[in-house]
Amino acid sequence: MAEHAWILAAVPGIAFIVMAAFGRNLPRQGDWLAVLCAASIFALFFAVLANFLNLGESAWPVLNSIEWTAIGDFHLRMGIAVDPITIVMLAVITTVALMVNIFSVGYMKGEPRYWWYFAVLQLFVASMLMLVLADNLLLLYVAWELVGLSSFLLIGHYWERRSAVEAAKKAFITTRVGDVGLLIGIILFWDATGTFNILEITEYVEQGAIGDTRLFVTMMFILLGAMGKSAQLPFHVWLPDAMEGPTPVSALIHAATMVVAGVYLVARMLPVFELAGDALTVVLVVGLLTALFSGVVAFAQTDIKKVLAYSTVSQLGFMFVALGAGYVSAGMFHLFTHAFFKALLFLGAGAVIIGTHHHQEMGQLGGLWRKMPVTAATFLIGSLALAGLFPLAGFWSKDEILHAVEGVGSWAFFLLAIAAIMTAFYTTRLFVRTFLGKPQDEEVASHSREPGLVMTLPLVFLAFMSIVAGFFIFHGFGNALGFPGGFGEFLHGGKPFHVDWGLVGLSTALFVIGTFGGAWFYWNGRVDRSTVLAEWQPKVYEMIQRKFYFDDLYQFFIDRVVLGFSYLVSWFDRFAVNDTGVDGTASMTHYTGFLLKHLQTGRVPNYAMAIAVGVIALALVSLAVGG
Amino acid sequence: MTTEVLWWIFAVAIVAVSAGVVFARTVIHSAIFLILSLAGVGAMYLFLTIEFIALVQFLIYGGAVTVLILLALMLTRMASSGEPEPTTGVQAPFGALVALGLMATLIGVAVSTAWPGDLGQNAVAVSIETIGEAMFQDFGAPFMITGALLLVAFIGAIVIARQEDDE
Amino acid sequence: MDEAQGYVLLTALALPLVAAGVLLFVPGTQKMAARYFSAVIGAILLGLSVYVFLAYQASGEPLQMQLQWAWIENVGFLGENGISLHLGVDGISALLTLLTGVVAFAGTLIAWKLEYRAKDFFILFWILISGVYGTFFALDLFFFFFFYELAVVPLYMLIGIWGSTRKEYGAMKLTLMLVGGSVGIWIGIFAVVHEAGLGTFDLPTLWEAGQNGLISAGTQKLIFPFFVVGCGVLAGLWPLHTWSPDGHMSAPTSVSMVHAGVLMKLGAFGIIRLGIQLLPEGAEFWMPALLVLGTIGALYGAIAALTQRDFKLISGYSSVSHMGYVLIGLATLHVVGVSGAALQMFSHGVMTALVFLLIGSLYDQAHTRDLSDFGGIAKVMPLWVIAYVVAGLANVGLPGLSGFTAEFHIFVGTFKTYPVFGGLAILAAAIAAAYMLRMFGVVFFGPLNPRWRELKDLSPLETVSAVLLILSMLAMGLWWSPFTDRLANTVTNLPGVTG
Amino acid sequence: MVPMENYLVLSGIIFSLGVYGVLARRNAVLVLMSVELMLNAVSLNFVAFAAYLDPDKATGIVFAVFVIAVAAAEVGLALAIVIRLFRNRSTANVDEAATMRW
Repeated sequence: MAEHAWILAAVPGIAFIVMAAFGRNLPRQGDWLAVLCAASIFALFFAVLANFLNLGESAWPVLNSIEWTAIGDFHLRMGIAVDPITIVMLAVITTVALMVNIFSVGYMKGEPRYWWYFAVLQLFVASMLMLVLADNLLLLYVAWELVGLSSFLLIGHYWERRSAVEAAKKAFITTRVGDVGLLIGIILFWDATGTFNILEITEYVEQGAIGDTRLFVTMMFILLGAMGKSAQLPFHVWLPDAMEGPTPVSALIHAATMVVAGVYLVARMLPVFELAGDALTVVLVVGLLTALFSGVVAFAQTDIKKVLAYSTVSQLGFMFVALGAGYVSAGMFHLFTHAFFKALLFLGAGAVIIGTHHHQEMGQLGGLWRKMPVTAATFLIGSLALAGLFPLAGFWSKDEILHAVEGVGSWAFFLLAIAAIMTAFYTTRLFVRTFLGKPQDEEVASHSREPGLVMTLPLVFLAFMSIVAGFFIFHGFGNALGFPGGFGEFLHGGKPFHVDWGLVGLSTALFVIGTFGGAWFYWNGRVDRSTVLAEWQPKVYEMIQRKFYFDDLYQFFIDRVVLGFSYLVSWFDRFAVNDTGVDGTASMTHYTGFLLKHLQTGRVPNYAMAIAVGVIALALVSLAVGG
Repeated sequence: MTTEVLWWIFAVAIVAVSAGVVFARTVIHSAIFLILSLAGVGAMYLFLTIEFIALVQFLIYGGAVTVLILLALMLTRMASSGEPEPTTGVQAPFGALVALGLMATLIGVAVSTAWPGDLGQNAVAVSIETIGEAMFQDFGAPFMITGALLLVAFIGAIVIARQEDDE
Repeated sequence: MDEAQGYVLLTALALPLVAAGVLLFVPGTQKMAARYFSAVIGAILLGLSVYVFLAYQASGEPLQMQLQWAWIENVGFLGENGISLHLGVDGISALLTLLTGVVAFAGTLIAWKLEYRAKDFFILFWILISGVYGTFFALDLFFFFFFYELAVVPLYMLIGIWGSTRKEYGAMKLTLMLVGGSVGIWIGIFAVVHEAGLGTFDLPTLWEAGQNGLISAGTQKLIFPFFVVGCGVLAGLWPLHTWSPDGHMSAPTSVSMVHAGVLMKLGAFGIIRLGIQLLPEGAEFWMPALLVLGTIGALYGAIAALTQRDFKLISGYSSVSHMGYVLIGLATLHVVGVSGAALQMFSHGVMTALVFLLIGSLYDQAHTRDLSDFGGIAKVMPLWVIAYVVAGLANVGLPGLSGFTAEFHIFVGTFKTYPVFGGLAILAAAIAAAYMLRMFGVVFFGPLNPRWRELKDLSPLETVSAVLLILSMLAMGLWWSPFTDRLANTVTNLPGVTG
Repeated sequence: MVPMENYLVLSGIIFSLGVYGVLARRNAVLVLMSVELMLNAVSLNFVAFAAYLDPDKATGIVFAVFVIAVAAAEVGLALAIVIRLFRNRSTANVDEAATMRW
């Protein structure tokens, strides 16, 4: 079964075609088909997993490929490779996809283009699965672009809203800039090794097939793609705007799966990164900066989805840090746990939005725990997992990352600890302001109620996962489920995990500082106390609120530089190339004609004179030539 | 010897009257000079002992064409207008230059080329029969076409010069 | 078998001419008769084209389905096979034949709604199509040029009579520039035939002469620019591209489709046939220059398209950009790059045909092409928008559609030979995303401008055409090997093209 | 006997005078008369060559006849045009008949 894991991608692919073509005419616009599809790939995943584990470590990675195209010496094979990293990704994608599909049935009820929403969701799942299954960079790139397309379509689902269209455009173009880098990197690899296959490339690089500088440059290009997709500084701008899309989409695409594709790519290529000089340090620095930066910005956001978005960016930064420190398992583990609790938080936010009839500004919420107990409870679990409460999922994975960074240097460790405190801080702020205290807008609160089972069940399931997912790190837990050991051992056969109680203490201390700081600030506060900062340091607050002017800077760059250049080129094309070059030739001809026409005097004697002169000239010429 | 003297006299006279045609101040004088010039060329044909063509020259040119020209002069009333305007156009000096250049070229070529043999060595031979045969046998088709041309020109002249009803 | 298939080519070439001849005798008032007749002809041609493409043996000799009828020989300086009607296809022309069949049929269906002098339109249209087929099939320099001109000249009337915005200007400029280019080609043809001294216009014979030194290297370098500039005008070579935005702006819908879809490819095809195949040494010498021009064109078109306000101008500049890719691919003289160029010809052909179809459909109703006049029309024209988005995404190079297949090959080939230019070419693809999405955002989405509440979606005929074109895009995007296999043998056998 | 050159020189002079007349004079009738001079010079040439080369065949002479015939036709037509011109524009001045220009 593992070698036929491509079926996982094929099922939603077919579902997409069916739903795009006939979805509108199906009963209930085909939402049952979407859920069925998600459920079946969830089930199929377990078949793949069982088979994969049965085959044993010696058979990994499981490969299967076919000849795709060939021109001369240029051969291209397409296929899948299933290894532990892939399995982790498959687990995340199939689980979250199923939850989101179920949740969407409730969330999207009565929304426009219901059928189209589900169809594109299947397209996304298909491409995302293809992305993680791909055994070669080209197929990965294909899937990479397709998930980008699905993301574009889903962000722009409410295209009647101008802001949604702008957000979709921004997401597509920003990631596209990164994709340019990725494609260049991929082709540079091919240029050096003659193959797109990731394993073969790794082998070639290990044999030293690519020179140091060149390898570094190539990896930087690859990293560019990863940064674009995973919204790392300075490509992070699209992700908060992407919250214009339906909330379940934010959970699936912009929290759990697509945005971690960059992390996945770096993890997948980590053996190559390790050989590429300082490339890993770049990864680490990018991750650190992102984690800190978005932690700060999240603190000044008032839209619950925006807070979550910046939190996601920040957590992706954590993952990059782990990878930059060279720890695949730490990065992947955080990816794994983060997927569950962040999907939970987003879906929880979705439940809030539905429950309050489309209110998502924290200033209008508050005190919801009474009205929506299930949502509040699950949201609390998710928040605590994100903040890193022992022994929830987020705690273990963050612990792993801190552990990983220890080896890099105290500065990195220190900065990451600050980022962890900020995580706890803004998470607390989010929860307190949304669910606790007194309702800040009675009108909103009075109409709020718990959404139906179809939406709360996924929340409960994900809350459960947020609690237990962290235990995968333990040897015994993994063994009991049939894995060769804990998460780290499964991923790259490392040593069994042992709890470092000192680090646990430190982590807990970070959590306590952040949480209590947040609680002290916002507990029962009718007023957002971040306004305290606004009064104390208005310039700093404004800078944070304006996201350190990144968006303004980009806007300026696009409006003034890019479009200005475009106007210049258009002008040049019209006036220089066309009006001067082409029409100029025409008018020169015209003008010459204008000058020469004056020879046509209309006076017979002039013509006669011309004839006579011509005859004499001809006679003289023929005399001179012919003798 | 006498022939040559006579020839020279005629040649000079032809040149003189031809010059008269183009330089005369009044058009009627030009016309009279033209008649003389045409007659002189006719005489040249006699020197060449080709009487037929000389006859044609006298008849058609000396008679018909000249009469036609005089008629035209009278119809356009230029003969008696006294010509207050200049008789030559602005490009007359250039015309003179070109004409002189042409003359130099023609004379130069004629003189510099060697003409062996003699002229009129077969003077006896050109009879009217020979010309007739040539005209009606060898050049039958052109002859007929020329006839057609004359007819067309004749009709055309009438049509063009006709007084129209509305004028 | 080979010659019997040659008659298929002859049929595809002669059928449009016959159709034009028959239409001459149809009274101008019988519009429906002319339409049905043309649709049938288009369908038959599509069938023949598909047959030619499928019957082309990927593993066989590069040149297949040859048919040779002697015409003028042993006269004057002409020797054996002096000028002969020599037809045949290689992998590249087989692919382009398919393109012609698809676009011509789609164009016929689109011309259905033409009311003004419909019959005369079809007559000229079929003459043009015949010229296109002829150019792709001809293996004789004389007939190559003959059909090339036959394809170009009817454009003047087609645009001048049935066009819109500034049609006289557009038609005049287009025709003069193309004919100017033809003069260069004609000079080059005579120079080559004279220099080879074989007394024949037969292309395979001359190709051999070009390779074995009968045409000296110096001459090749001298003549090559004539061919490339001559063909380059039609291929939208920068800076001789300016007929493209204006011409497309003026041309009626189905002419735009055929013109941008197929005719521009004649130019690039000419560069292969006359440049690379006939003058390999000249090609090697001049290709870096062509590469630079192609790259400039690709970037320049994309950047200029960013701020255009007219649909057709965007497509016109985008065509410049994409034909720039074709030239880049050819200039690499690398197997993958040249294959990519051929794929790009097909890809751009179907894609741009679809785009012009859609623009025409909108313009017929709205009578404006200014982007800022629109907004939110996805509400009233969902099919139209979906089709446009598909075309736009192919334009952007989204995997799964033909644009990616083609551009990927070009990029790979360019990186192997001139990495820096490869990077610039990829950058142009990123800019393509920007101008496409900008247009999507402004025109298709956002709140519906109430002025357009009455717009109608695609008509059934337009839908059929659009689906045909979209299927072609998907076919190449999803399943590469039927296309690349047919190109492989031809491209690897091109002189001077390295692996 | 008069040598051949003499005839050629004589006809050359007449012809050049005619050319001058055509180029310089303004009166249309006079221009026509100058044309007649040129035609005569040419006829003279024909006949002279006929006598010099092949008097048996009389080809040159026939040519001269044709020249005269065509000249007659030409004079007839041209004078008709002149009369027409005069009637329409009250002038026979060629410089003033300049409508057919740019």
